Amino acid sequence: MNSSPAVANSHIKLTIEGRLANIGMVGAVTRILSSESGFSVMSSTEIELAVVEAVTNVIKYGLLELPSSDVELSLTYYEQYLAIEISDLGIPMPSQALEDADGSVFDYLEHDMDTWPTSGMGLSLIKAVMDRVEYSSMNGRNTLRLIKLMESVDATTDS
Amino acid sequence: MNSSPAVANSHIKLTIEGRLANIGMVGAVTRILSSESGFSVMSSTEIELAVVEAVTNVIKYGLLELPSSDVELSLTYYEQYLAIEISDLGIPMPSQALEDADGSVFDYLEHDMDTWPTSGMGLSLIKAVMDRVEYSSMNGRNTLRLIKLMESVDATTDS
Amino acid sequence: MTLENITIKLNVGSKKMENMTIKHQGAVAIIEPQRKRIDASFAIKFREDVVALVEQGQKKLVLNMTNVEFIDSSGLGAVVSIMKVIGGNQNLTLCYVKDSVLAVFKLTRMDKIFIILPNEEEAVARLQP
Amino acid sequence: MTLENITIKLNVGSKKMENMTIKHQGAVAIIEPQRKRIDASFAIKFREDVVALVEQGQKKLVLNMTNVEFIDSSGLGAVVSIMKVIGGNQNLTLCYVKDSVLAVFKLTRMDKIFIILPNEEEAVARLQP
Ligand SMILES: Nc1ncnc2c1ncn2[C@@H]1O[C@H](COP(=O)(O)OP(=O)(O)O)[C@@H](O)[C@H]1O
Ligand SMILES: Nc1ncnc2c1ncn2[C@@H]1O[C@H](COP(=O)(O)OP(=O)(O)O)[C@@H](O)[C@H]1O
Repeated sequence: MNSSPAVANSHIKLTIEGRLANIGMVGAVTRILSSESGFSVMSSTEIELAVVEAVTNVIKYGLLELPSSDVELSLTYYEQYLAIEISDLGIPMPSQALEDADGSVFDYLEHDMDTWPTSGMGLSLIKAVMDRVEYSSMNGRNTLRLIKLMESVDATTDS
Repeated sequence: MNSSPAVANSHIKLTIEGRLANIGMVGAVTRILSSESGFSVMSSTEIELAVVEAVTNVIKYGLLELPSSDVELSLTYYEQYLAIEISDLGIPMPSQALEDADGSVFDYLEHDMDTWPTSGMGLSLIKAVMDRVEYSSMNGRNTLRLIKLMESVDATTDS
Repeated sequence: MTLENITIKLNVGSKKMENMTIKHQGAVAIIEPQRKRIDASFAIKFREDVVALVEQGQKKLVLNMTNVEFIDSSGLGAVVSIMKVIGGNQNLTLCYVKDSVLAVFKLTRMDKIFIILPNEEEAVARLQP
Repeated sequence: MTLENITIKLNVGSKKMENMTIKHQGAVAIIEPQRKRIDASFAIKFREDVVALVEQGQKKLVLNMTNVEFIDSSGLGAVVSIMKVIGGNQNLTLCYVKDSVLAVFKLTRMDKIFIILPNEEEAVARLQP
């Protein structure tokens, strides 16, 4: 563990209308910023995946009745990690949904076609690729907070 | 000229703190979105250049006394053009600055080193690479509006 | 009719909206999605188009993923659906799967189910008797 | 001292903050900016570092632009300043200039002033007597 406080290098906020057609933009922006900020190609893809899954859920479920409402994405690149917040004013995620997504959807039987999943993978994927996933809903605003650590963090000692 | 109204494909709004360190992000995002939206590599570079010049000016001049104020960038990709708005709540650009930037800064003498410009090129570059440049300042909000036409626009007839 | 026209208008825009190309080689159809991204904005249409082909009698498929740079869980769900409809991995192979796409197959263990081959020739050959 | 420490902290972060590398070949110094972008956040520092080198007596320079993917008017202004300090294009050449960077030289007609060569060998050779 490094005891020095993280240094904020840059922060960017993106706002899109909650339409599935806008997802590609969000993904492309997230990937390019992550890779320019020092994440590997593979980590950048994982970050892109998590953000796309999260924004898709907001559009598909949270904004179902509010098709033109906005989704806000905030990316803050610290020295040792990236903090992402995806927030909206739609219907909150059911309280147990995040906990339920425990990766068991991937415990299907390879030889039994009937057990292969075709949906219900999004939240489990987010949890698989992110180092921390938290959800909160306050005053009508829902926020999913994702943390991804930098690969190259080494436990340096302060001099 | 095509008489059909432009179809908005996607719109994204970016907000950054007005610090020079954030310029790289803005440039990278602008380039990737432009190229994903169908602009050529060269046009995407030109769009990136114009946005970087404009945001730099806001930070260097407009937000000089307000170093932590935000810069908003809005990108709207229509079928036949891209509309960019860069807006801030800082000091407005002097009214004649945009008009003064008539490209004459590039009329230096190749053989006379003393005439080579080392600054004052930003606004002229924006005008050189964009198809339309407009500036307005209202209720404390300054907005630079840039238009770049899609290369592949052909004058189709409505059927 | 009006809706049809609007669709066409969007399609002639700057974005390449063509969804996929289909080639035939013997009993095998080679499908090449013409999108960089298979996400929730495309997954349903993609699955429907391919499933329609299978239901028309196409029994062996290669998915040539050369253009696809990103897939999410809805895209993967579409591919799994197609696999189910066509009856398993003796009838469907994939090729030119980029690392960023393969990563999602691995995260979901789907790399154990799908037969992923380096190129189209091998992907087609694997399906021929 | 405190400021120094803060700078070092930033430098050991994930971002490669090393600004440029310098190699020597005879009387020629080859400078390679280690940044993808030469914009207003880097232009002044870049100019100062190179001008310091010239003022220390370095009379011939190659700018190897292999890492640079983007330059804006402040970056270009820095390069022009360096050219002025070193006394013109018989003492400074550029190489590995990417199209995106060359575009800005062309827009400002600076491609007429700078000698831009395809590779480092030719850029060095041009400066040797
Ligand atoms: N933002 C959200 N708002 C409301 N419900 C949500 C949200 N995100 C997820 N859910 C619920 O959680 C379930 C699991 O989501 P996910 O793992 O992404 O899989 P899928 O979307 O394929 O069902 C969804 O079916 C939905 O009921
Ligand atoms: N956003 C702005 N706010 C205030 N002044 C501005 C702004 N943008 C440009 N200017 C003025 O216009 C001048 C020309 O700008 P520009 O062409 O970008 O060149 P440079 O910034 O190198 O001087 C600047 O020197 C400045 O005085």
